[in-house]
Amino acid sequence: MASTAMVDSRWIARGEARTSLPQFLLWLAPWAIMLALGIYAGGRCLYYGLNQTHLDNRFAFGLWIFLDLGVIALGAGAFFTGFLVYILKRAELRPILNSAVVLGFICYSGAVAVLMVDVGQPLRAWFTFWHPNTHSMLTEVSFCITCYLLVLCLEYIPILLRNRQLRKLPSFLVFEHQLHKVVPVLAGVGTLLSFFHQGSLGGLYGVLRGRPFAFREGFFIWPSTFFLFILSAIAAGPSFLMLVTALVEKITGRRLVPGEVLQRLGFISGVLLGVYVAAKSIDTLIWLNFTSPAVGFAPWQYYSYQPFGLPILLVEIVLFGLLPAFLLTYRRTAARRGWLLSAAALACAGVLLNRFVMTVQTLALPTLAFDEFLSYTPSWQEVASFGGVVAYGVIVYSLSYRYLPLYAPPKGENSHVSGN
Amino acid sequence: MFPGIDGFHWTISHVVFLSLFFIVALIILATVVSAVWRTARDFRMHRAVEFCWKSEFAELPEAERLCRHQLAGRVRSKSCGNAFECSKCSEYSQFAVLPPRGIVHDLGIGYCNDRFYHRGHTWVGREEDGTLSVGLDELAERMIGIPDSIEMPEKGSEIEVNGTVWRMKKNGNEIQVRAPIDGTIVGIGGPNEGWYLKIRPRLDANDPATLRHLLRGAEVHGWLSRELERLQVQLRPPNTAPSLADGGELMHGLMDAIPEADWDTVLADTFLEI
Amino acid sequence: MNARYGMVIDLDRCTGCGACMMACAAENNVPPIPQASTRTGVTPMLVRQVSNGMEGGARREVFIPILCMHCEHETPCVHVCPQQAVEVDQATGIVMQMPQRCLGCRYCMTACPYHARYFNWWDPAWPAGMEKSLNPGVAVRMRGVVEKCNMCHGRLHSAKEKAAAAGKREIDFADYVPACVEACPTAAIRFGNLADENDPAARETHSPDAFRLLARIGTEPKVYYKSKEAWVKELAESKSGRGPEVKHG
Amino acid sequence: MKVTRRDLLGWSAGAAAGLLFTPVPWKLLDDTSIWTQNWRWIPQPTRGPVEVKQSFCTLCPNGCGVRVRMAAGWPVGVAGVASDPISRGALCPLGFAAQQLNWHPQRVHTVRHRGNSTSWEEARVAFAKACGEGKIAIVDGQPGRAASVAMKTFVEKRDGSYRVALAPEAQALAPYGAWSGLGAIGLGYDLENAQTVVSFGAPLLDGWGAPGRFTRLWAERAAGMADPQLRLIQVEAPLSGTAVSRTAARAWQWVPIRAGSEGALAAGLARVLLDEHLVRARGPMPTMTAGEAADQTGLSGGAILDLARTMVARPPVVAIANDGNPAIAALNVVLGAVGTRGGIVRRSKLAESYASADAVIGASYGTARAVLIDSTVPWDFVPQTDAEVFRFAAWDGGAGQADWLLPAPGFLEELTDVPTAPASAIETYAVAPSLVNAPAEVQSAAQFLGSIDPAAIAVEKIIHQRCDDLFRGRAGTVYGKEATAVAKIASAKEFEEQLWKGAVWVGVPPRSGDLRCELKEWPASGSSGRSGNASNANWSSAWLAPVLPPLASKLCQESNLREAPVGRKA
Repeated sequence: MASTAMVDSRWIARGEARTSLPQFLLWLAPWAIMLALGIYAGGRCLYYGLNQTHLDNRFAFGLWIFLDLGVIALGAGAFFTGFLVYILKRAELRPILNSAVVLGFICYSGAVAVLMVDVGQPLRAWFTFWHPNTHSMLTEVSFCITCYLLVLCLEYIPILLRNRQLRKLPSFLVFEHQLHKVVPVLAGVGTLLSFFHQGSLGGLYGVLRGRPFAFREGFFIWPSTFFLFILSAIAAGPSFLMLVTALVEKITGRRLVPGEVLQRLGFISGVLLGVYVAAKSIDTLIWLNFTSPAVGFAPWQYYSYQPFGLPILLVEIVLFGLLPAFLLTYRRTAARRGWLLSAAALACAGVLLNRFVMTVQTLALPTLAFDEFLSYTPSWQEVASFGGVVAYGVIVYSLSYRYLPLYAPPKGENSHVSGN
Repeated sequence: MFPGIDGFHWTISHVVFLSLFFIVALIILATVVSAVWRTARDFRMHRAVEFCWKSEFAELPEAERLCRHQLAGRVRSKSCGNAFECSKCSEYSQFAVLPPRGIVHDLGIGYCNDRFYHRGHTWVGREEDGTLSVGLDELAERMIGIPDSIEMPEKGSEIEVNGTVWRMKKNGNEIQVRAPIDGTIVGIGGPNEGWYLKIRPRLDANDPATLRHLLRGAEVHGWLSRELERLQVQLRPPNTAPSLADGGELMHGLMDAIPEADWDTVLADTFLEI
Repeated sequence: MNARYGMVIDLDRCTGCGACMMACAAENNVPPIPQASTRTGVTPMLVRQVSNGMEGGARREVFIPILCMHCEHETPCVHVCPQQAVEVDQATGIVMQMPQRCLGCRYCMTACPYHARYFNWWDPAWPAGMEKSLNPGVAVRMRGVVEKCNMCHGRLHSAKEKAAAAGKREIDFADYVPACVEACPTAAIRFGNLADENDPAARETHSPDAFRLLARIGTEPKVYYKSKEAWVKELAESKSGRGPEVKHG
Repeated sequence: MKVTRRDLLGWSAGAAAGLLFTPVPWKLLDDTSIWTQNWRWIPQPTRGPVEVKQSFCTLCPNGCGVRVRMAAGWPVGVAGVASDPISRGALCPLGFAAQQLNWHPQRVHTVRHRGNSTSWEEARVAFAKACGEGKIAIVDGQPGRAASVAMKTFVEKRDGSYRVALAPEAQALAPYGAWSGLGAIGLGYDLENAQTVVSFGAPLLDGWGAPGRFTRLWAERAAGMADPQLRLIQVEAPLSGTAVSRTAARAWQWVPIRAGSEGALAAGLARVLLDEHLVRARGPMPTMTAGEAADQTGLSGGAILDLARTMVARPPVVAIANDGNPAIAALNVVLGAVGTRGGIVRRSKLAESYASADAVIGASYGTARAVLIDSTVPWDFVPQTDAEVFRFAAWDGGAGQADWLLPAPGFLEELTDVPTAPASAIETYAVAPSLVNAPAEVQSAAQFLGSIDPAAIAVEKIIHQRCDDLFRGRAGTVYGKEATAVAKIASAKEFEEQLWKGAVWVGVPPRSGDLRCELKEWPASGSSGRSGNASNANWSSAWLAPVLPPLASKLCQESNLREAPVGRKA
């Protein structure tokens, strides 16, 4: 055991204090179990088919799609931070960049994994690139998610290669060094991709002419939800990043990034959230007064089914929108860590609620006058695979935190190596 | 046209979409390829080790990065920003004159004034036949004592300054020794010979660029004394006064003597590992 | 001249016997999955029972057969399918579902306002030996793909073959009758080429009693309904917003 | 040469890149797509020459014409025959999946004696022994077939009794049979000429008689019309809560009454009709007053009066019961709907002489030693007897307390003929050739009896005989591809050939006044056998399917349209 501990310590960056191996394993154990259960459940769905879920012909999308939209919205922190650091050259955010990349990687890979279980014939996923329907938002989604996941992998590799042992191999170290030089390009591409990905996820529902609750007018080929999703994602992304950082600091009991960084994040998040709430409110008003009545659906009727009453809309806009926007931007509250974090939490809750409403409420509401209002409770297989993704995230992040320089700014930049 | 599809027909939007898709994919691919290609090129042009060294140098603790002139007391405080490449250093000046021959014993460990010292605790000595001999300095030798195993490079293989030249094992710790100079190995020695390698330098032994980056004379004194201080701090048992050079003598086989110490860190600091 | 196949379903004539559902399922080799429920079964033709919500003698009930509406304009499912598993056949106006291209993402199902699309939640299976009673004209769909009414495309295909064998370019319309139309004991379902003004079905679509489900969404369904009862029409067009309760079996 | 890690990396990278330019990856992609399309565990339809054959569905007594698509000798699709004068191209929902029935898991394949499988020989010996030891009875579900004749003659030789399990449509006619002394068989409703039809819970639009008969009439003369030529008034209790039966839902008028109060309403109506002189006074005066009727039915007196007025507003009018309730029969007598056009009529007797039965089911079997039940008898029929029961059946409907369970031919597996449908106003006759070879282990009751009594006449012979008789009768018309009067047909052979090809012989229309019912006093309200929602529990009130085709049970599970029939296996 002692020797294993010794070996383990060799893999931890020198001078970084990390908890003892046993303690770390103890921390991982429950998550590992959760992950195993998730893999088992997912396996069942792949082997026996989707009859393992409680999805049905009317509730064709459920927990999983909500999960996808949710994590991808939260994962937006990755591309947005990259964008700020590399494109807008906001060096002060550099300390959390690595963490952001890892989070993005986790969210996207998790989402893709779940999607592969969610579709009935995963083996045909590539058809989309073979005979794509270019009018479909889903085509745009699969295109972006595939490419961007690739980008995230490439952004993750340098961080991985900085591990104390891996870097001992000269080729790795040099490759990492070279890769690092092209990362800005990747960040640019990634920004573009993720931008469109977030948007097309919004478009996914906005284009549903047959679902007046979700249908929105828009510009060119994109409904307004396209832009709302982007806004909400880049507003919530930084907040999520902030929460995770704070959480890690709490768990490890160490200050990882200077407080200003969090405040900076909070401010960006708050401003964007404000813009988003404004846009969302205008959009909602247009929809309630013009778009929906135009196809013969009285606005009130959507909210006449419990539990999806009008309150849910107000909560989304005021409690999870205006309030955090204010708390994050107002100097006095932003200065207080407690306020800052709870505001961030509200912001994240807001974007999750929005994704929930867009996916679940849309399907629950009847379209034909003689349809029922539907409810649906996920099966244990769905819940387990959901938990599996969460566990996967925690595990990957923990490992990255332990063995990789997540919060240490890579030296490559500040001491300029004259590569060539 | 495509396999597995009956009656697929092209539309302009397909062209747009697919070209967009593959362009992006190509960009991503291109970045990777270029990175790989550059890596390969670096190896080809013997720049790999230099890169590694530079990026590792950047992560050395401040104390390990002092300029030779400070070590020699010529300037008050100056840390090297040049990865110890004095030949490329603008502030390097010629007044580092060769000191008289002879072994100096004033730190409890000796060092030869006519030898040139690399900060990875190797020395370089001139031989009559124009080759250079490379060995571990006294501090390193006393620290390790007799290594459990040594893994020497092959005769005739090229070595690059700051690259790992040979590896030793001691009590389960691996020690990577950095090459002090560029050149070709012409002779293999060992702990018992008093030297480890004979090197034919890439340039002529008298070429200033060959040895310029190595420490000598007063610099060695200053450097070693600092190294000893570091050792004292690192090796002292918790809450005791620093004392391991009792009577100025550094005991032999430190690693055997004080097995409980954090040798992982000590060795890394000593041999400039990361 | 491109055809626009469509239907007019006279709800006043429908007695809800379910013959259309059975004939449809039999024609299209729909597997009888014991575990299937009202929400997980495959019923390309589904008869819904709707009441006017009144009680006693005033109560009226109507049976509404729901099948793919073969929307002509901005066909929701066609627009959303990521890999062209759904296409509007320009020659016939039939919205074709191609299971062999389907990934099973079910996006089209969320897009369809009529809930006329069905996912194969189970592997297709029949009691031992019963596969001998399957219709050779239609391929069995595998698990994990979406399907729906293709207007008995198998029958259209054989009609075309027959025409080709006879050296004709146009099919004899008598040879192409979807199973549900053929099965309806009261001839409530009329099938025809809506693009042809002389077609009786096409003429019926212009009758004042004719209407379409959710017409205002603007998808231009090619399946029309007919009823003299005002409440049925209002209900079908969702004018009343939230409709009366639906009868459960 | 020494291989370094770098070389390996380089090579693998090169290989990966190079592979993209070979057809290999694309071929693999292609293969996966093909593979996902035909997994070996996906059942494939039988390929083979497709031909269309014609016959008649003998699952219930209505005998609708069926057009059967056959692939490689197996039925793969069933559809109606438009030229069939009885069904007029319509079938009941079950008919469209009937091709599945012969593969049903519940199919009876072995002779079973008290649950243990045994052989036909055993059964034969046992039945012959029973015949020797005492009286026997045979119960027939579809009287008037050639097989019926075979069974009847067999019993009469051994002076046993030949019984008939009547379809509910015919049961409702029993009172007239009793009052006129003619027997229930041979009577029918002349719906084609009725203008007002008052149904007392009879599921007229939901499987009453041949689906193509009344439903078609209604669709053509009533559906969607504010003032229809055919007024359908449904007197029926709500099924459950506010739900109504299909017939009530689509009827011109629905009169919701208390369950089981049909008799009372009939009496009340008769009383009102006579009191108000809405009909020419005939028949007995019910003791029940309109007031009492109102109390029992839950209708207002006014409503009953209105109903009475509407009934007589558009004659001819006929009331139809869902069971043998004499009160409703008496109401028809009061309405003068017996033996008149558009009412209850007596069919011509050209083909019927064969079908008279000793008794309908229900009557006790006395000292019978053995009872043989034909496969045409509904599953829910269980004889109240301690005799040894020989039950022929193609499918095990689950009600099997019979001592002997004998596998009978399934759907389209045996040659039979199709006599007049119950409650039809006009005589019909058709021949239903078998389209599928019956499995070796099955035997029909007629074949079974034939194997016991060598002297018995084969079904083919009887059919041939009957065709001969009908031809010599020179009456009626044959509906094949086109209609031809029998008088115009050259030879008996040609006549028979036409019938074998699926043509239907249709007799002459009934003459008014052939049926008379003298009724002294109002009958005591009989037990109402089936309640109103029997129609809902079963696929068709006329025929209780022993099992449902799997697709039918699918319809129950996967839609809200029909409930799974009680006690019926799918």
